[in-house]
Amino acid sequence: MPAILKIRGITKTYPGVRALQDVSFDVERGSIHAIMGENGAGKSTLMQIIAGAQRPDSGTLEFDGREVRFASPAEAQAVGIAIVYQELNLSPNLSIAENVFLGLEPRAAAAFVDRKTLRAKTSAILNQLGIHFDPDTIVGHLTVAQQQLVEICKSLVRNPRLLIFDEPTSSLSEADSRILFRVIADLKAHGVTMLYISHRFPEVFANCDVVSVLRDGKHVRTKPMSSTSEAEVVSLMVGRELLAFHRQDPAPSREVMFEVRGLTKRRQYSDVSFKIHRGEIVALAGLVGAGRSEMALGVFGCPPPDSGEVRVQNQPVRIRRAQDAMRAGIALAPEDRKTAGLVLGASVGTNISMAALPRVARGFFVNRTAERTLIGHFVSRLSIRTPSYEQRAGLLSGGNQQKVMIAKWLAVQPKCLIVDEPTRGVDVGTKAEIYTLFDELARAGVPILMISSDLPEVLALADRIIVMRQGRITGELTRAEATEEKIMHLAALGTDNVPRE
Amino acid sequence: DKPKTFALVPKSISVPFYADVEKGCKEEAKKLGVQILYTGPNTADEAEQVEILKDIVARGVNGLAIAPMNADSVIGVIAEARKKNIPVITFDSDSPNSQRICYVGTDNLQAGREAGKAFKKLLPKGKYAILTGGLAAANLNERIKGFKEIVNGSDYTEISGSPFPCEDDAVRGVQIVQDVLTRYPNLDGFFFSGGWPLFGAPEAYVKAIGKRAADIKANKFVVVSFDTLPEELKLLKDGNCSALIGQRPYAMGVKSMDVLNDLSNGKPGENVNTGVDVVEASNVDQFLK
Amino acid sequence: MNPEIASPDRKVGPSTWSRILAIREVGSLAALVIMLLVLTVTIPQFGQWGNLVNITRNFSFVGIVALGMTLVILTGGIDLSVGSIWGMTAVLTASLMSQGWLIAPAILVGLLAAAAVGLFNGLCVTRLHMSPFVPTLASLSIARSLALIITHGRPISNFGPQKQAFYWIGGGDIGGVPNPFILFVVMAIIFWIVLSRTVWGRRVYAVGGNEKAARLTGLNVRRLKVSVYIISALCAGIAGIVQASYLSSVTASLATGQELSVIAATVIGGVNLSGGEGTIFGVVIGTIMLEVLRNGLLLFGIDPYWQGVFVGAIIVIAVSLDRFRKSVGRD
Amino acid sequence: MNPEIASPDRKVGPSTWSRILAIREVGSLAALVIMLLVLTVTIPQFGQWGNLVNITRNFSFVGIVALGMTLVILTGGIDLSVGSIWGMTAVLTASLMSQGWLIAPAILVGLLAAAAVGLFNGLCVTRLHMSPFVPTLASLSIARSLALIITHGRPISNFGPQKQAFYWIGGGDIGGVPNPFILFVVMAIIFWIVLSRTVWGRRVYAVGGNEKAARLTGLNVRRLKVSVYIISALCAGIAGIVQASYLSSVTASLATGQELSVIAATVIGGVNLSGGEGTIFGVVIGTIMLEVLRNGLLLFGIDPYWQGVFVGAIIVIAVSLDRFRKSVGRD
Ligand SMILES: Nc1ncnc2c1ncn2[C@@H]1O[C@H](COP(=O)(O)OP(=O)(O)OP(=O)(O)O)[C@@H](O)[C@H]1O
Ligand SMILES: Nc1ncnc2c1ncn2[C@@H]1O[C@H](COP(=O)(O)OP(=O)(O)OP(=O)(O)O)[C@@H](O)[C@H]1O
Ligand SMILES: [Mg+2]
Ligand SMILES: [Mg+2]
Repeated sequence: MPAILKIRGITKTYPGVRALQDVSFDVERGSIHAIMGENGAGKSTLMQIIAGAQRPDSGTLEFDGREVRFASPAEAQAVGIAIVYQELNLSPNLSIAENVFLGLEPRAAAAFVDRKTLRAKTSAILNQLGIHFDPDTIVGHLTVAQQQLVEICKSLVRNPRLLIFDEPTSSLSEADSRILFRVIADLKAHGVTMLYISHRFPEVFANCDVVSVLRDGKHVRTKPMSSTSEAEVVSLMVGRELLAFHRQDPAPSREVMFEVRGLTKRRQYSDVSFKIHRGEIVALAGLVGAGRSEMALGVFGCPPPDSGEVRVQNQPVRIRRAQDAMRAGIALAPEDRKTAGLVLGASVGTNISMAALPRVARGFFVNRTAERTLIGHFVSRLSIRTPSYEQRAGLLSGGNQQKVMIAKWLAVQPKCLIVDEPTRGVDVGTKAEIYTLFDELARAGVPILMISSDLPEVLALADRIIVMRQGRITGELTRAEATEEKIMHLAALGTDNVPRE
Repeated sequence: DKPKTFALVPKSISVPFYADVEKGCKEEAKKLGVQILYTGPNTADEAEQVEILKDIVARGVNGLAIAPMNADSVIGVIAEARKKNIPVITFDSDSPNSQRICYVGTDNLQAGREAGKAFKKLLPKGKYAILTGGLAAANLNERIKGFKEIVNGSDYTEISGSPFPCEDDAVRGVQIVQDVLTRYPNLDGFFFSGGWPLFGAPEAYVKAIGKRAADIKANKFVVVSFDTLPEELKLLKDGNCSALIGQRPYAMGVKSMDVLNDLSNGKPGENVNTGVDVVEASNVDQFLK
Repeated sequence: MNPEIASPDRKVGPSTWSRILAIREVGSLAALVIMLLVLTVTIPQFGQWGNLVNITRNFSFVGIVALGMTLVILTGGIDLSVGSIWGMTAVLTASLMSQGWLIAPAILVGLLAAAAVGLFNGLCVTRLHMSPFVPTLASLSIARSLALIITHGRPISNFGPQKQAFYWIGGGDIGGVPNPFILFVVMAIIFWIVLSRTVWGRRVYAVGGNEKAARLTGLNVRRLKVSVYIISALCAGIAGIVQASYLSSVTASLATGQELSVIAATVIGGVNLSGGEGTIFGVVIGTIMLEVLRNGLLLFGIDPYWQGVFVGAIIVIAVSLDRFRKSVGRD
Repeated sequence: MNPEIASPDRKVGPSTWSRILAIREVGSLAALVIMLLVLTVTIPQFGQWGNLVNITRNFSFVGIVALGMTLVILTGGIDLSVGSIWGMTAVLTASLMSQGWLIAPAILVGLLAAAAVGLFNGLCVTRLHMSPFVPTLASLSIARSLALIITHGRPISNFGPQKQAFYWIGGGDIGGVPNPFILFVVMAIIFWIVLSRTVWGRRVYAVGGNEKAARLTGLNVRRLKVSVYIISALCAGIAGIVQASYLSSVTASLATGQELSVIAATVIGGVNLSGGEGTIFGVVIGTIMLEVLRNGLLLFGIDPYWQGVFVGAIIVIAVSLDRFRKSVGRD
């Protein structure tokens, strides 16, 4: 098959970082082409170059047989290239319809927006995805996952011939991801070429035809999916074999380290109760909007629940705001690193030490040596790829930003750790690293509550799995009894009776 | 029946000069048994002044005295007031093209000439600078015009950059005095068209003239300023300035009330020149009471 | 299919009360209505035709400029130069007419000069990536200086051969309704329609909501931003010309410091200074509120030294009402 | 552990040149140095001790207030009330002394009044969730009005029994260096250490960078914000008192409009108005630049009508230099 896109010798350097180095490969027309690589390997940078959002230092792109040189995203769109960025790019103050058709607004007369058509066309595209939002809903009121779906709609209406997905599923639940895969299959049937980035191997192998691997900004290899294996791709990515992570059963303990009793907040979650014992990692599973994140924030006092009790090591703690929770030794790494987790404009080092400042301070003053030691420890422990500790966090690759956020919360040495989607956008190698860390922490007696929509991760790491649906706990499974199907049933229907067909 | 109400609108209520006008008119109003509506913009703003005047005319008063920021922009509202049979006079600054009945206040051109005479008497020739409030203030420009009518010819040179505007701000006034003396250490004279650095920053002013203070006493450096507020008189007494040209704000307030009262009783009114005081080292004790 | 996402089943139907509270401007509108009621009841002169004509004319000048400012603030910017542009345009147009120009070309040149300052602001923001504060502060200084250079400190009150016609623009009325007010209403309606109905208007909101997203979507963010600064400058220029005509004489200090009043009207009307949020209706209310406040304090005969205290207190109370609405409406 | 990733192996060593350019303040510092060089070379009087003393004293007042403003802007806020607080505190302290109070209690009461206004600003922002523009604008109006009420329009120049001692505070010098400058330098150093070295200072940046993240990090965002508004008000109060002492007479209009100069100094010094970015060093440079500019134009004997044009142009050029640095440093 002829190539629709020829990438030739692309090089891109940021201050202190060579993001891409002489990358060349072809993308076949009508294929779904996976791009894989570690965090910071240069995947997003390459995609941004193809989409016209960045300009390469050198190298050329050939699209549809003609050399192209995009000065702006608009020019790339004009030739039929659309992209779903890794980070959300929506105007929170506008409606879904306005966001989806931004730049392509249907016009009534002259300069006026044809609002009827706008709404109808948006409904149509939403229906095509099988989601039934009101097109007039203000995007700021949606959850991250819902916004991600809107992003996807936005790229679809541009009728692209080449569509780029940069980690589209990182904030989608399993169920929502399936919607996306259906759309992808549909687009492929219509001859659309796709570039697909993800750190989730199963979906890549299930959906893609070809994979290109990047390592340290260089193109390593391009192979048909059918002639490669997960292990081979991993070793191409990291340049060595990875040890599989395997969590051993914890020493059985009845000592309750962390407990939540009857936590309730009107319209968000009600009567949530659970315990975590010494050494345990408990996962909280559920679909988008199940109220898991809200509940976790409630435990952290942001905002505090209407009723219910939180106990740390059997001591009730009164939590009205984050300070109270932190004083009780609770740490919460939130779901959305961009808005709630990091100060993107501040340096990597500042972000890592931010929550733990009192630990590295003498009186009012920050002890800068102690601070640097602390930062250095986590940068190497979590393999955070940054040219220096002074680099602005917002300039790191998505996965590295996520690692900075995890580091920030590990640095406080919590008595109880809550992590919300901790490995969103993190590559396989580092994932294993993070799992090992959690494992060690749990063994050291820190109870861990992990909210995750990544079922393989839940199954690999959790000793117990609690499932929530519509703000309530619908069931609990031990590691031994848990399967993906059972969890999905509890999450979607509230029962774990897997029907036999 | 209800006592009469007269309104008095200065350019801005935060200018010290008008505080004395206010005092004068309030004391006179008590004597006459009339009420006073004293109001004006917080900072000098010609459009806001017109707005306030319009409001007063709409509200209705028995007489109106105005110190216009801009002589011609009040023409319309004065006409409106006259149509409603409200007698209108101007004080402090005039609006000659309007239907105001008369003007109570200083003749600024004449006062400027007085300043020029005092200056010329002490300094027969030399290099001088002028400090003014805003470059667009009509009454100050009149004073400068009058001053220059007297102080002109080949004996005098005005330094480049003059007149220096301090935006009616004492701090900037002092800064300008400092900077000008730095640049022209041998300057022979200074004319202030208003007393900002003197009444607003006396000690700082004394520091700013620094060594030149001795020259003032010896009439080798001449500083003539407008206004005769107590702070300024004290500086003159101590030999830190040469002469002061004083308007009579208190009298302006009193006379404005008298004229308005006459007018509202159907008597005719005519221009009142409240005159100026020329205060020099010789007669300063008279004014320092 | 995922029923959880599909139907927002946990959504509770809003009550009528919270529906009303959900309208953005209810808070400021309520504050305004209360003020109007109090004034009408306690001061007989307040409701008189003559006073109403004054009020409407007075807020029209600030109002016209606030419309343009709204666009700038919606894109996440700020324009400190409006007061100076206002003064500069008034002085320039007046000066041209006093040199014998006819109305039309004099106004045209005045507005072109205003637009040039707006263009400068816009280019500094978009090309030199300056915080909008910096170039508009520079323009504040430059435009005022130009006004001084034009007048050389003298008031201009001779408006040339067509002066009677020119006086009518700002001083006249149509059926008793003052012209500046009519102009303001017409402009407000146009701005309202443009912002809420046109492609360009929606893009203004998009840029203010998330500039990066707008750029990545292929919008010409630069051109849009430059255009809002030009419009803001033009609005200031229009206000200047109309006010010059109304005052029938101008000095170089016209409208000094008015940028703060204009921004205040905008913000009190609920426009979010970080961009993307706010409506023309709110700005109109904010503008009216400030002027009614000023007028009311004067009619009440409040000691002028105390007026500032009242103005400040009422601004805070009015805006609190709005916050109160939001917090109730949110629950 | 993966050493390849741990040590940033793809790091491209920055050249010395780009290292220098990477220092935030290089742009504004360069602009300042150029200005100083031009002035020293062309105007002999510029470098004279007397002139330097004047300059340093002059910028110290704005500088002191800019330090407090920096904190507010770093948290993402703005304080428009500083000019009025400055005037109000000066007038209040002076008036108390003229009634026979001693220096210490008069200053204390003055500063308490300033702090009260700051507290009001802070509470409106944090408790009533107002845009900082609104309550500080209200305070601008209220504090100025209070100053007018205290003075009733008259200057106060009788500073009571201890007036000679009081004059020394702002008018005196230590070894020829004017006291206000010494105070400014000491305060700048303290602010610099606090911002860069203390836990509290770090938190100020965090709140400005991402308020939500800061809250979720357990910072007491409200208390922190209230405290910066109080500090800003106190700085304005200190400037007012020291300036009153230097001037030896105060009127109610003292420092009217100075909020714009203060904000300008801050922004020209590279502080980002949306919060989280900026340094005390930059602010000091910005402050000096504005005053040197004013002084320089006067010494040059520039036509006063044209001065505004120069001020505006040089502000834009100075800030452009900074942008230029950034764009070169970035590449
Ligand atoms: N604007 C920028 N400025 C400086 N460095 C950048 C910038 N954008 C990306 N980088 C750096 O370039 C490298 C490649 O980043 P990129 O985002 O392409 O990685 P990625 O492969 O997408 O990683 P991830 O899987 O974590 O998303 C990283 O080291 C990153 O820190
Ligand atoms: N069906 C729905 N449609 C729209 N919004 C919903 C729906 N259900 C819940 N929400 C909103 O979603 C939020 C709760 O989602 P939350 O993020 O707590 O769930 P979660 O289980 O953590 O989901 P996620 O997988 O996205 O992390 C609430 O703000 C709620 O208003
Ligand atoms: Mg990426
Ligand atoms: Mg969640």
